[in-house]
Amino acid sequence: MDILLAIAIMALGAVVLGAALGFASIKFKVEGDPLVEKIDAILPQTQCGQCGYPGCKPYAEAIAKGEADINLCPPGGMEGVQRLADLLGREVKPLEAEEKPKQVAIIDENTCIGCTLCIQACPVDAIVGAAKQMHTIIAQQCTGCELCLPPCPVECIHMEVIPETLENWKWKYPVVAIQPVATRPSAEEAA
Amino acid sequence: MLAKLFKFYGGVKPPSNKTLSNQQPIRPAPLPSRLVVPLHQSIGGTPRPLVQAGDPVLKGQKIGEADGWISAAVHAPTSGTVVEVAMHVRPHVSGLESLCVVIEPDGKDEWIAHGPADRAAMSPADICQFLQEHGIVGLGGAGFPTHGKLKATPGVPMAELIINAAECEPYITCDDLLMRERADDIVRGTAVFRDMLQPTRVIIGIEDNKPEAIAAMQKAVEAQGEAFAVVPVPTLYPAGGAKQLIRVLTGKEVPGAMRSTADMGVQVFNVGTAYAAWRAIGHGEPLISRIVTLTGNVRSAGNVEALIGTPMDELLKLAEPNPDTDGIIMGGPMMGFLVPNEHAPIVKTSNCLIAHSERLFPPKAPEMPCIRCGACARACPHELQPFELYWHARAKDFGKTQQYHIFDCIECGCCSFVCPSRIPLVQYFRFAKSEIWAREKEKKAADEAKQRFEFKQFREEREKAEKAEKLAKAAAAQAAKKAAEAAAASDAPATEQPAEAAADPAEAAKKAAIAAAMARAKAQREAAQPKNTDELTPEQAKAMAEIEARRQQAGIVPEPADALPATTEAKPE
Amino acid sequence: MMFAPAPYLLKDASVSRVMTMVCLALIPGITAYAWLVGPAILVQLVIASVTAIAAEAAMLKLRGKPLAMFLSDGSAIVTAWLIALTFPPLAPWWLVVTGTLFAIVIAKHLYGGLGQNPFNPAMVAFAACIVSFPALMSQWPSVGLQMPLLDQLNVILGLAPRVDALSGATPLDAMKTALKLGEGQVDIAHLLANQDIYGNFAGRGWEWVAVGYLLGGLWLWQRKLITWHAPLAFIGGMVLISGVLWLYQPASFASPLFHLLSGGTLLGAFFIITDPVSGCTTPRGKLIFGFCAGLLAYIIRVFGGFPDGVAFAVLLMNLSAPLIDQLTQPRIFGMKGKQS
Amino acid sequence: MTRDEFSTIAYNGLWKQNTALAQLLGLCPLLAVSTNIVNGVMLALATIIVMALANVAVAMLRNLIPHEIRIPVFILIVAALVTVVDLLFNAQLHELYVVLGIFIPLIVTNCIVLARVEAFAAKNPPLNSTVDGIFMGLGLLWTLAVLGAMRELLGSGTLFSGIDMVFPSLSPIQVLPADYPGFLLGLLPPGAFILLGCMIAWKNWMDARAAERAKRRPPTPEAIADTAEAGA
Amino acid sequence: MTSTPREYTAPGMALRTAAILFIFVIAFTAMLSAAYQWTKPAIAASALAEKMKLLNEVLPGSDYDNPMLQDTLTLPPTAELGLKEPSTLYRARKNGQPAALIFEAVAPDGYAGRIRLLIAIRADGSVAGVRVTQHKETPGLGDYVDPKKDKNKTSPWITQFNGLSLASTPAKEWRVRKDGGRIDYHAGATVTPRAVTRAVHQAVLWADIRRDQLFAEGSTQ
Amino acid sequence: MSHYLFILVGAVLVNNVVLVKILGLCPFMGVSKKLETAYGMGAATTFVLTVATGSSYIIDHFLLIPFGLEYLRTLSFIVTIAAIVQLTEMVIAKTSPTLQQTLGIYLPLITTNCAVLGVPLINVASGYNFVESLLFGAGSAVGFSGVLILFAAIRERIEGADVPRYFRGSAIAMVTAGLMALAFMGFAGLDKYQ
Ligand SMILES: Cc1cc2nc3c(=O)[nH]c(=O)nc-3n(C[C@H](O)[C@H](O)[C@H](O)COP(=O)(O)O)c2cc1C
Ligand SMILES: Cc1cc2nc3c(=O)[nH]c(=O)nc-3n(C[C@H](O)[C@H](O)[C@H](O)COP(=O)(O)O)c2cc1C
Ligand SMILES: Cc1cc2nc3c(=O)[nH]c(=O)nc-3n(C[C@H](O)[C@H](O)[C@H](O)COP(=O)(O)O)c2cc1C
Ligand SMILES: Cc1cc2nc3c(=O)[nH]c(=O)nc-3n(C[C@H](O)[C@H](O)[C@H](O)CO)c2cc1C
Ligand code: SF4
Ligand code: SF4
Ligand code: SF4
Ligand code: SF4
Ligand code: FES
Repeated sequence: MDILLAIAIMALGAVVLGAALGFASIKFKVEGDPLVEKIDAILPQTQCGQCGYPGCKPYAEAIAKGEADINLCPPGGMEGVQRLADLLGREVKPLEAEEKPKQVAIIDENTCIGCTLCIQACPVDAIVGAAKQMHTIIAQQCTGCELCLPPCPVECIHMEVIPETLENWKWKYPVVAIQPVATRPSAEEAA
Repeated sequence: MLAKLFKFYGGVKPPSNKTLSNQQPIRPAPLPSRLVVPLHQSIGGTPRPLVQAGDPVLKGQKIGEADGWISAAVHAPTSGTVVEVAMHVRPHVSGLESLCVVIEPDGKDEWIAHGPADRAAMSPADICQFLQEHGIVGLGGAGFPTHGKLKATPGVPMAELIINAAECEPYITCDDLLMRERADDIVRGTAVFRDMLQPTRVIIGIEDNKPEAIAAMQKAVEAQGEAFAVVPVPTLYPAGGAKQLIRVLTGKEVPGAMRSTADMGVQVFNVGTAYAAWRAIGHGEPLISRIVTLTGNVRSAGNVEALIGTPMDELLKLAEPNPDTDGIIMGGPMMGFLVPNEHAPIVKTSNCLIAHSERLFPPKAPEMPCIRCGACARACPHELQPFELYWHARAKDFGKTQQYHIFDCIECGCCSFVCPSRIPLVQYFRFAKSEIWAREKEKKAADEAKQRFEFKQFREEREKAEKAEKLAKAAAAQAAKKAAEAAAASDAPATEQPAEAAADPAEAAKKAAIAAAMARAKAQREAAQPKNTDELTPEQAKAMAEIEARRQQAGIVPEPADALPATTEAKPE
Repeated sequence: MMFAPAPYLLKDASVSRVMTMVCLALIPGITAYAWLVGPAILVQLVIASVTAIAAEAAMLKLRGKPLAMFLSDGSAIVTAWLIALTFPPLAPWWLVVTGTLFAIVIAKHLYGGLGQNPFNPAMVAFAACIVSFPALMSQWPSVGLQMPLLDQLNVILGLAPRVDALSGATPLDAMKTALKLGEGQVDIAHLLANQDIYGNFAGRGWEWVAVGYLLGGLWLWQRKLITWHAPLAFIGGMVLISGVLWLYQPASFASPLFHLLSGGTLLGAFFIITDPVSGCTTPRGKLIFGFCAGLLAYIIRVFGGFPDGVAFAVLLMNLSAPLIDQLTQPRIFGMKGKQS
Repeated sequence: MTRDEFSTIAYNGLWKQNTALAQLLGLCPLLAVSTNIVNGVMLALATIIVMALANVAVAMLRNLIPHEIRIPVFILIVAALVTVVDLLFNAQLHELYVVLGIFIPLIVTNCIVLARVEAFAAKNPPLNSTVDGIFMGLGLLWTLAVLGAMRELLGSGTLFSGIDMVFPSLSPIQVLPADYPGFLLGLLPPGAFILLGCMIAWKNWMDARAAERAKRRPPTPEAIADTAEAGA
Repeated sequence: MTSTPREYTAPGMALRTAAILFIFVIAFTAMLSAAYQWTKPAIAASALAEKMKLLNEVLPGSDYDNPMLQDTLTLPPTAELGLKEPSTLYRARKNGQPAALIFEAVAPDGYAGRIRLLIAIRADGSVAGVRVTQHKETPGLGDYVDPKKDKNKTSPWITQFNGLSLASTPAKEWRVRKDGGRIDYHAGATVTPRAVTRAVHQAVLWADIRRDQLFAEGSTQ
Repeated sequence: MSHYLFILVGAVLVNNVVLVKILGLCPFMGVSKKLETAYGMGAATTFVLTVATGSSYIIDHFLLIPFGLEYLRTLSFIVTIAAIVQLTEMVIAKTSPTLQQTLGIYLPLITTNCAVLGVPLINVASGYNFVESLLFGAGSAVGFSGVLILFAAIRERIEGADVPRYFRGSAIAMVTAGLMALAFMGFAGLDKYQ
C-alpha cells in the first residue's frame, strides 16, 4: 500500500515536471551559440589548420562543444590558451606545439613561375598575381600560416622571421628583476 | 603676477644638481666631422628624403620633406656633401637604426638663402605651413610638430597660453640658460604663438629655483611691453609636465584620455620651442641646432649650442668627461635613457647629455617584491596606483592594467624614485603599454585576416558554382554540336572522340572541332585558375608593378606585364 | 650592453629600513611589557625571531631565491615579534615555534613570500594556535606575578610545571567570565574596582603596554611609514560600538577606554591593521578596513568565543581587502568630480 | 573491453583525473568527513556503490532518455540509488550513519557522480562505465583515506579512530605519544582545506617529475605512436 | 542525444517527456520503496538499540526490568530543565517498583552554547548517571564533559555525579571546586563544567519534588 | 523578530555554508577564478537556493510528511530542484540574453552544488518553519555568494603572486580557502545567543 502511495505521489510530480520541461524545451528553444563567437574572437584568425580543424571558426565550434582542447592553436600561443582558459573557466594547459616567432612568407621573385597554386592555398588572400605572372605576398596581410609552402612546385616560397624595426619595437619585460618572477605559466614551465 | 597657484598631487624632490651646469654661458659647439641627421625626429610621419648620396647641400637646405600633416621638415645643419642616405642608429632605447642623411661638412657652414617671414601677408594657415617647412617641433621632450598645436579646438575658447620653462628634471639647464641669454627672442616667439592662438592670458611658468631666468624673462617681457605673466612655480618634480604645469598655473586638470590640452582651452609650449619659432619667423632659420646641457660626470659641465646630427660622444667630449664615465644618458636622470650606442646623433629633442658613472648614479640594488607600502601612489602626480599597475603588468594581465588606467601614466618616474623595493615600475608600465599596442595591432590584423578569409571562401564558392554552370553549358553545347556533326556526316561512321578518328574523311570538320575543343579547354583552365589581381589596393598594385618591372629587367618575363589588370594604373594616392 | 631604465636617481629607501623602523617602533611597548611580566617576553621574542629566520631561510632555499637579499629585509623579524607579542608570555616554546612556522611557511611563503601574502602572517599564526591550543593560548600570567628569569625560562621550556598562577586570564577574558558568572548581578564598575586585576584603568599594568604601542605607532605615523586612516578608523570603530553599548547598559558593557587599552587594540591599531601587504591600500579602503576591523574585533571579543577578537577581525578584513581595494579605487588625475 | 582501455580507465580514475586532486569535484564530502580514516573510507565506499550502479544504469538507459530531461532523469537515478545506500547504512551501520549525517544523501549532488554520468556513462558502454565508476570511486577512496589519516594524526595523534563503529572488536591506534597536545586545526575545516591544498601540490610535483623523466628518456615507439594518434 | 530527429510541437514534447519521466519515476520509486520496506525493520531496530544503549549508559540494565521505552511521559517545555521543547521522560522500574527517572536537561550557559544532557535519577534521589548528548564546547578544552572525548577513560569527569544526591551533598557543594564546591574541573576550562554542574543540580532539584507524581502518572504510549 | 535576524545573520557568517558547513565547495573552487563570473554564480545560486528551500518545504510538509514518505525526501527534493533549475534556465535563455550572460550559463552548474540539497535537508533537520527555512536558505545563499566573491577577488590578486610552482592554481586556492575558513572561525560562539 505504502509503495503504491509513494509511487502515485512521485508519479504525479514526474508528470507535472516532465510536461513542463518538455513544453519549455520547445517553447524556449534558442538557436546559435554566442560562445562560439567569443572563442572565435580570441583565435588569431590565421586559418592555418594546425589545430586540426579546417580553420579558426570550426575550431571555435569544437571548443564550444567541448570536443576540442583549448591548447591546440600554435599561432595563438600561450597567450591565447590563457585567454581561452579565462573565458571558459578551464585550467590553463601548455600548448601542444612550440611557439614560433612571427613570420611572413616571401616569394623568390626570380624563381616563381606564376602557377597560382599558392594563391589557392593562401587562406587569407595575401598573395597577389595571376596565371603565368610572378606572384607576390603582401607582408602586412600574411599571417605566417605556411600553407602556401607545400603547394609551390618550384619551392620559391620561404618563411622569414619578421625583423625588429622601430615600428614594431616593443619595450621588453624588465630584466633587472633578480628574482625569477611568477607570471602565468609559460609553455615550457608548465610542461 | 597671478594671485593664486594650485597644487598637484604627489610629486617628488630629487636633488636638482643644476648648479653644475648653469654657471657658464652657452658655448657654440664646434663643427663635427660628420653629421648624421635622422629623418624621423618628431612624432608622426617620417619625412621623405630629398637628397641622394653625393648631393651637395647648404646649411638650412631642406633634406627631408614632411610626410603628412603631423610631420615636420628636416634640414641640413651645415653645408657639405651628402655621403649617404642609409640606416643608422638612432638615439633610441632600442638601439635600432632608422633612415638618416649623413653629411660631411665642408667647413664653410654656408647658409642657403633665407629671410624672415612676411607675417603681415600670411594667414594663420600659412604661418603653420611656414613653421612646418622650417622643421619646428616641440623641444620640451615629446617633439610634437609645433604647427599642429597652433590651432584652438573649435568651440573651446583659448583661455591660457602657457610657456613651459619649469625645467623640472634634475641636471638639465638648457632652458635656464636660454632664458638668461636669449629672453628677448623667447618673448617674441611667445608673441607669435599668442597671435596665432589669441588666448586670454599668457603665462610663463618657471620653477622658483631659477631666479636669474625669472629676472631675465621679466625684463624681456617688460622691455617688449607684453602683458605676459612670468610666474615662479614651486620646485617640485614633475612641475614641468604639461598637465602638472597647467594644474599649477590654472587649476585645470586635463584628463588623461583627452587628446589635446587645447580641448580644455590651454596650450603649452616649451621655451626652446618659442625661441626656435622666432628664429624661423623672424629670421627664416630652420631648426638645425639646439641648446644641449652637457653635465654629469664631467669636468666642465655647461650648455652648448649644437647642430642636430652631432654624434653624442663627440659632443660630450666638449665637457671633458671623467675617465670613469661609462655611458651617456640622453635627457634627464628621471625620464631619460642610457643610449645604447654612444655614436648616435643628437636630435631635436635631445636637451641634455649626462655622463653616467657608477659614482654618480650608483647601480640599483636588486628589485625586491612590492610590499604595497603605497609610497608610489603618494608620489604619483596622476594619482594612479602604481603598485596595482605593476602587479598586473608583472603578471602580464594587461586588461587589468588598463582597468587601472595605465594609459594615464606619463612615465615621469616619481613612483620608481620613491619605491623602497627599487622596482623599475616605469619600465613595467612601458612594457605593458607597448604590449597592449602590439596586441591591438594584432587584433586588427586578425580581424582583417578573418574578413579576407571569409571573402575568399565566398569567392571560391561562387567560382565553383560558376565553373559547374559553365561545364554544364559546355557539355550541352558539345552534345548539340555532336548531334549536328553526326547529322552533317551521316555517311561517315559516328565516332565518339574526334581525336581518335584520325583517318576520318571529313578532315576539315574535325580539325575545326579539335580547335574548338582546345579553345574550350583553355577557356576552362583559365576560368578555373584563380586570379588574385582584382580589387587590389593601390599600394599592392604598385608593389606588383615594381616587381614585374624588376623581373622584366632581369629578363625572366619575356613580354611586358600587360596582363596586369587595369587597377594597376590606379594612381598611388 | 648596459641597460638600466630611468629613473637613475633613487630616493634613499629600502624595505629593510622600513622593517627596522617598525621594529624600533615596537620597542616602547616591549619595554613596558618586559617591565610588567618580566624577561619572559624577551625570551619569546628571541625564540620567535630565530624560528622565523630559520623558516624563512629554509623556504627561500627550497624555492631557489636569493637568501641574503631576502633574509636581510627584516620582514620575518616583524612577523616574529608580533607573534611573540600576541602570544601569552609564558606559552611553551613549541607553541611559539609552531605559530611562527605556520606564519612563515604557510601564510607567507606558499604565496610567494614577502609582499604577496593576502593574510597577515602573524595573525594567521595567532588564529591557528588559538583554535588548536585554546587552553595554552588563553593562559596569561596572573598580574603582579614576579618570577625570576630562570623560572620563567623553565616554564617556557617545559622544565617546570605550569602552576595555576601562570594560567590566569587576560583582563578581557576575566571580565567576560565574571560577567557570565554573575548573570547580571555583577556590574562593571564593581569589577573594575578590583585593582588587582584591572589596575588603574584597564587591566593592571597592561594599559601601560598599550600606551607604549601608542607611542611607537605615533612615531611611525610621524615618519610617514603608516597613514592615519586605518588606525584611526579602527579606534573609531571600536570606540563607536563600545561607546554605544556602554551608554546603553553601563552595568554590563565596559567603557570605550577599557576596550582601547586592553587586549590587542592598540598593538592592532598601529602595527597589525597597518600591515601594508595584507591590508587595503586605497585611502577609502583603509578607512573601511580599519572601521570594520574595529567593529568585528569588539563583537568577537565581547560576544564571541575567543578572548580577543583583533586577530580574527584582521583576518576577516584581510580576506575582504582585495575586493574593497577594487571597489574603492580613487579618482585619478583629471577625473575629479566626474563619474569615471 | 581491452586491457588498454581498462588500464587507461584505472589510471584516469586513480591518478590523472582523480576527482579530488585533479577535477576538484566532490569536495564537500571529501573535506567534511575526512576527520578520520574510517569516516572517509566508509563514505567513499558508499560513493563507489552509487557511482558504479549509477554508471551502469545510465549507460544502459542512455538511449532511452531524451535530451531535454536528461539531467532530471540522471539525478533521479542517482538519488534513488543514494537513498537506498542511505537506508542500508541506517539499518546496518547506524552509528556511522549518524556521524556521516547529511553527507550520505549529499552524494546525490556530489558533482563527481553526475559529472561522471554526464561525461562518461552517457557516452560509453555499460561495462566500461561500471569500471570507470569504480575507479573514480577508488580514486576518491584513497584520497579520503590519506587526507583522513593526515588530519587524524595531526589533530589527535591517532589512526583509525571510530573503527569500532564498523568493527566493534577493533580499536583505534594511538600513534603519537599520549601527551601529544593535538594540533586541532587539522581536524577543523581550515586544516582540511590546507592539507588538501598540499596534496594537490604534491600531485603537481609528482606529475612534473614524471613529465621530466619522460622527457629525458628517449620516447618509446608506443609513445610516438600515441602522440601520432593524438595528433590525428 | 535523441535518436529521433523528429520535430515535436510543444504540447507533443510535453507529453513525451512527461511520459518518459513518469516511467522512470515509477520504476525508481518502486525500487526505492521496496528497499525502504525491506530495511524498515532493521532501521527501527537499530534506532531502538541506539536509544537503549544511551539509556543504559546512564542507568545500568541490571537496575530495571520494565520495558522502559514504553513507560514514558511527554514533558512539556520545562524551564527548570532548560528545555524549550517537549521531551520524553522514561520511567525505569524494577519488580514493579519505581527504580529511576531518565530525562533530558539542557545547560544553557556552556562556553559555546547549549549543552544537552541525559540524566538518570534513582528513586532514592541520587544521580544514577549523566551523559552529554549534544554540545559545541571547544574540542580539546571544554569537551571533556563528554566521556567520549575525555582523556581520562577510567573515570571520566562526568561520572563524578554518580551517586550524588541532595541529601548527601549540600547545595553549596553542587559547584566546581574553584567556586567552593566538590566538583572537579580542568584548569583553564571552568565555564563548561560550571554549566553542566548547575544543570545537573537543577535537574535533581526538579525531580526531587515531583518524583512520586511522575512515577504515578498514567503511562503514555 | 530578532530570532529571525539571528537565523539570517547566523547563516551568513557563523554557519557559513562554504567555510563552516563545508557545502557547495565545487562551484566555490571552480567558479572563483574571475570576479565577474563569481558575481554571476553568486546571483544564480542565491536564486536557486531560495527557490529550493521554499519548494522543498512545501513538498515536505504537504506531500511527504502527511503520507509518511520521509524517505523520499532526497529523491523528491533534488528532482524538483533540478527541474526548476532547468526550466528557469530555458526561460532565461529565451527571454533575456543579458540575464543569460550574467546568470544563465551558471544555472546548469548549480544542480551539482550540494548546498542546494544540503540546505533544505538542514532545514528539515533543524525543524524550521516556512519563514525560517526561507531565511536560512537566503542567508546561506548570501553567505555562499559573499565568500565566493571575496574569494574571487583574492584569487585574482594571487594570480599575480610568485606562488611556488607546484602550488600554483588550485593548490594555493585551497590553502586560501583554508585561511578564509580560519578567519571565519572567529565567528564561532556568536550563535550561542540565538
Ligand atoms: C610561368 C609559366 C610560363 C609558361 N610559359 C610557356 C610558354 O611560353 N610556352 C608553352 O608552351 N608553355 C608554357 N608554360 C606551360 C608549361 O610549361 C606547361 O607546358 C604546362 O604547364 C602544361 O600544361 P598543363 O598543366 O595544363 O598540363 C608556362 C607555364 C608557366 C607556369
Ligand atoms: C614628467 C614630464 C616632465 C616634463 N618636464 C618638462 C619640462 O621641464 N620642461 C618642458 O618644457 N617640458 C617638459 N615636459 C614636456 C611637457 O609635458 C610638454 O610636452 C611640453 O612642455 C610641450 O611643449 P613643446 O611641445 O613645446 O615641447 C615634461 C613632460 C613630462 C611627462
Ligand atoms: C578559544 C577558547 C575556547 C574556550 N573554550 C572553552 C570551553 O569550551 N569550555 C570552558 O570551560 N572554557 C573554555 N575556554 C576558557 C574560558 O574562556 C575561560 O578562560 C576559562 O573557562 C576560565 O577558566 P579558569 O577560571 O579555570 O581560568 C576557552 C577559551 C578560549 C580562548
Ligand atoms: C607598518 C607595518 C606593519 C606590519 N604589520 C605586520 C603584521 O601585522 N604582521 C606581519 O606578519 N607582518 C607585518 N609587517 C611586516 C611585513 O609587511 C609582513 O611580514 C608581510 O606581510 C610579509 O609579506 C608589517 C610591516 C609594516 C611596514
Ligand atoms: S591553429 Fe589557430 S590559427 Fe590555425 S586555423 Fe586553427 S585556430 Fe586558426
Ligand atoms: S602567404 Fe602563405 S604564409 Fe602568408 S598567409 Fe598566405 S598562405 Fe599563409
Ligand atoms: S610614472 Fe606613471 S605611475 Fe609612476 S608616478 Fe609617474 S605617472 Fe604615476
Ligand atoms: S613604492 Fe614600491 S614597494 Fe611601495 S607600493 Fe609602490 S611599488 Fe610597492
Ligand atoms: S561536492 Fe559539494 S559542491 Fe561538489
